Amino acid sequence: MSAAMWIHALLWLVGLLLLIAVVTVMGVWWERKFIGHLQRRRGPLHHGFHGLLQLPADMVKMISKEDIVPDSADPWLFQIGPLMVVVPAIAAMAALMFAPGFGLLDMNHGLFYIFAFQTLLPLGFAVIGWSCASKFTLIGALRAAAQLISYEIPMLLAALGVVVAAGSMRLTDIINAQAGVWYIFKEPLGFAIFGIAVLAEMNRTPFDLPEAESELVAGYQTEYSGMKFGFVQLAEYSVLFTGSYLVSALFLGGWNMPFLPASPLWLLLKIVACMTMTMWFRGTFPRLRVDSLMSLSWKWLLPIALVNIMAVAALALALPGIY
Amino acid sequence: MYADSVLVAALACVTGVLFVLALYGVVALLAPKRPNPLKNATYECGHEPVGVPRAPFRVQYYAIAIVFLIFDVETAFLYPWGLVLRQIGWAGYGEMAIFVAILVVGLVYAWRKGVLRWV
Amino acid sequence: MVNFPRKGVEGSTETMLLNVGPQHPSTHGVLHMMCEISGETIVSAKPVIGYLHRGIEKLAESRTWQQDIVLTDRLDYVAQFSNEWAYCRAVERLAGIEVPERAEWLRTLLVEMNRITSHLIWYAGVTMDIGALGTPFIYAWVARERIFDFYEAVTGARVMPNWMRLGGVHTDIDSAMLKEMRDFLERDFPVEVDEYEALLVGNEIVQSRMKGIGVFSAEQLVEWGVTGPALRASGSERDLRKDVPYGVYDRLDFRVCTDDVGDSLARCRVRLAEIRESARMCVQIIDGMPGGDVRAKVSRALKPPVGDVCVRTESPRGELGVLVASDGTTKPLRFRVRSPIFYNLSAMPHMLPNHLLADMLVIFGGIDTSMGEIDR
Amino acid sequence: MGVVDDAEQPGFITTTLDKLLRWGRSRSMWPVNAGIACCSLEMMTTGAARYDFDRFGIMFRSSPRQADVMIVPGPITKKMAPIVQRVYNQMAEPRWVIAMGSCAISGGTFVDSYNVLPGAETILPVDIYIPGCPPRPEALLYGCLQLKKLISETSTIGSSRKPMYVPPVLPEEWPLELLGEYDALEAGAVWVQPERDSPPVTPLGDAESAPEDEL
Repeated sequence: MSAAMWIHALLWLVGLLLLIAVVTVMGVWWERKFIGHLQRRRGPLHHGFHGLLQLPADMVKMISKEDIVPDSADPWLFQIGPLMVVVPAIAAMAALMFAPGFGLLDMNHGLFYIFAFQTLLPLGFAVIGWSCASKFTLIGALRAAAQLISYEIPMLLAALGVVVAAGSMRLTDIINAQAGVWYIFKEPLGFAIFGIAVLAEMNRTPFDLPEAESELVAGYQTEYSGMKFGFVQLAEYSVLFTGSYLVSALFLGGWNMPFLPASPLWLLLKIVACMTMTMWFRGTFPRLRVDSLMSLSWKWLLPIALVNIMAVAALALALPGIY
Repeated sequence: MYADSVLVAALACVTGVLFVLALYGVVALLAPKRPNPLKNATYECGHEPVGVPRAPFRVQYYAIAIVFLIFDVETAFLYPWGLVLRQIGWAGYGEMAIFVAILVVGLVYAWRKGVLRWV
Repeated sequence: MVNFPRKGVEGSTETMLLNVGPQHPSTHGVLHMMCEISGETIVSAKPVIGYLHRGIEKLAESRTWQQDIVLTDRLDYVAQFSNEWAYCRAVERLAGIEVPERAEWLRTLLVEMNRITSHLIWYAGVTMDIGALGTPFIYAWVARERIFDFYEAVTGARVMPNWMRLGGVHTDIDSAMLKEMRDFLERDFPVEVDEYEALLVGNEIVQSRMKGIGVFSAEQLVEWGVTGPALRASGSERDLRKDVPYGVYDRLDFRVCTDDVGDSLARCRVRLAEIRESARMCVQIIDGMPGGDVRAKVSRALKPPVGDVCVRTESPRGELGVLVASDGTTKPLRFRVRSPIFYNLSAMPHMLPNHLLADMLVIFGGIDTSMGEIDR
Repeated sequence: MGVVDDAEQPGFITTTLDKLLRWGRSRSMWPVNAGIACCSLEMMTTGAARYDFDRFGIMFRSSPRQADVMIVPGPITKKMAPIVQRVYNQMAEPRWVIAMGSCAISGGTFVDSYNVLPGAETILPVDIYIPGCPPRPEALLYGCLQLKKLISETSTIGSSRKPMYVPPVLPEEWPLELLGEYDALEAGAVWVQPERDSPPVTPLGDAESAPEDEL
């Protein structure tokens, strides 16, 4: 790599860090505000303009809170835990393309790269839960791991439908292939499966079992205080961003918009819409039980995903002009 | 191109590690550190922790992990197939259909054996 | 350490002792539930109580008959009027005090409104337990706050009213306030309840969480001593308001809400039906309210004759019994409460085994605990 | 035990930093979700729609590790005392305590009971007292705003390692654990008031100092 490319890469990485910070601050603020209004109340209001300074205040407080390491915890794993969630979250974002040619690197296997890092995150949750040596965190960790292994396969199979249709794993190719018709209309089944599975991979309601508050106090992060808890929040919201990006890019046409010129603005709008959707779920739905969570994945999503991929492949071969 | 992406991944990981470590440093500077035996005890709803927290868990858990392994490998096979599907045509489709059918038989078997039932 | 009976769960390896509570988001107070779990299945469970034991029954013996009404408020702090009424009825029967007609009507009105707010607290709690992030919880508080405004206007306090007196009630409710209550209960409230019902019973995930969970027959529940909505959800028609009418219940037209499925969802439906039924009863009471005095003359230094009296009432959680014994002085000789939740809770070790950890909260929410009354 | 912690003479950077930290802490108070008795109903009411704690950035956390404030909503019985103290201890510092309701202040209605402690201050360092039985939600909100004021006036830089609290001598009827080596004076030492910029305030005490713009 040349020096220019190094500078390009470093600038992008710094930009991604800033993006993560902005996503977390605005995401949490928007979530609290949105759910607040769902619940007939106002949400953060008094600190900054309509509570915009609420999250910076939370961050400042978390940095200055004591960092407790329980005696029974595995000291190394306990300290490594935040690394295990923050690093994959940042690394997964390195492959995002925000417009044709506007991204850190347009990898020809970008989709696979994102999946590879995205699915490391629940592993980090499992490590966190295991390291704390508390019963609640242990159950939370087991649930996180079980959820990861159950929902990864339907997610990958649903995304494969898009790959077959686009004939590429490069994000730019996939999005450009949707300049005409979005894949949500060509593969509605794949979209449904992918949406559910991504929701589960992101640990969002109704799949927030690893941190089920009413059962496990705070799940895998029960023992995390101060900034360690902040790191987990950071990772969760950046993964929420990446997941929303994936849904927008694979099925909702990315930066394309019918009758209007392609623009990164549309992509951003779609991502915000997807994130808001998950917050809406969070405000409305209760939590699934752990066994119905597992049977939903193995007994419904997986067979349907297999049928879906074979059907999409057959259509792609039979109607090459349309699919 | 491939080497570039590996390099980008490595760079991103290093950035992430540095970011976390930098914040650890700030925390070490700013946060008070006053451990005491009660504080360092494991949280258990206000009780003294009882028993071993890392108790062995149910054996059914592993069965699901094994089923996952099988299907994860299958997915890894499916991706290259999906990429080149238009070149290999219906012959490739038929071969993969047989492969998927065998796996579905396996899934049905595991299902009937009750492996997919969560503990 | 507690000696747990070992019940073999198929394929179990080693069990883990999980302490749920007292500081836990879903114990509804300071209950400590010792659960022995294998994987996520509960092998055995044992409730440990006493974290809120304030010695109310003993304290009552050192205060005068009138002063004890203050303590009964704090017994079951979710259903304050029910406790007050049970105590007042017991002492009135002991001392032979005649309660004016209007006072009886007013008492019944407030107790039925209290049943609504108590069930709303249950609604808020159970939705939190199954993981809805506060939306039904806060919705329940909307109607509850409206009713609490009435409490405040009538009694001067929100949570601890201390409104009933021996021989009547402290303050009368004027007709304007009654009309306002009637308007709310007849017009706005059913709309709210429809929304609550849609949020809870109409939700697919809630149904999958609750249907078929914790199915118990009426015989089992009677054997364990369970009363109230939890029993009525299993098909039993036992309701003291119908069986041994007190207050003005014999003059009201209401039905006993039952369900014959007996699972957690049925308990939800019964409670939601009771909310509607209570609102309907309140409207009837306001319509039929007679005029007159609201308080009989009772001496401050009341000295009931020697003897003891036990009364039963239907509190929102089940059958609340109060025993008062007098030795002819100004202070009770003995004050004892048969708290419904105590008996409902002691059925937990029978109810919980072989359920998942998540089901524990659903079953536990189905009996609607309030620790103040258990620990007293 | 940071570097800043040990600074004896705070300089410009430390004071600026201190200002920032106090701003952050006072605007993000997360109470631990510990309902004890009747007052917890009013605590929940304050979190619900009409009063809405979240406006002020107050958000209940179930795990004490992530909480900053402990609201004690009810009487502390002898059986509950070690548990309340343990939960308080497991909160990350800096941490604060609000005694809500007359039971938590002095034992209230149950002051002459054999099983109730005469107030939360017998086992916890209480910062804010909110009278009432139970206090109205407005009173709780006002108490929280007073705590916010107290936090924004309390520096935790440069004053660490001072013992924060000594539990008074209690009868040996029930087990009560010590607060820990940095939190408690050694046995036999003289009881010192926690060093704070302003004394604990009761909400109804000084109405004119309420941050009215916030309400």
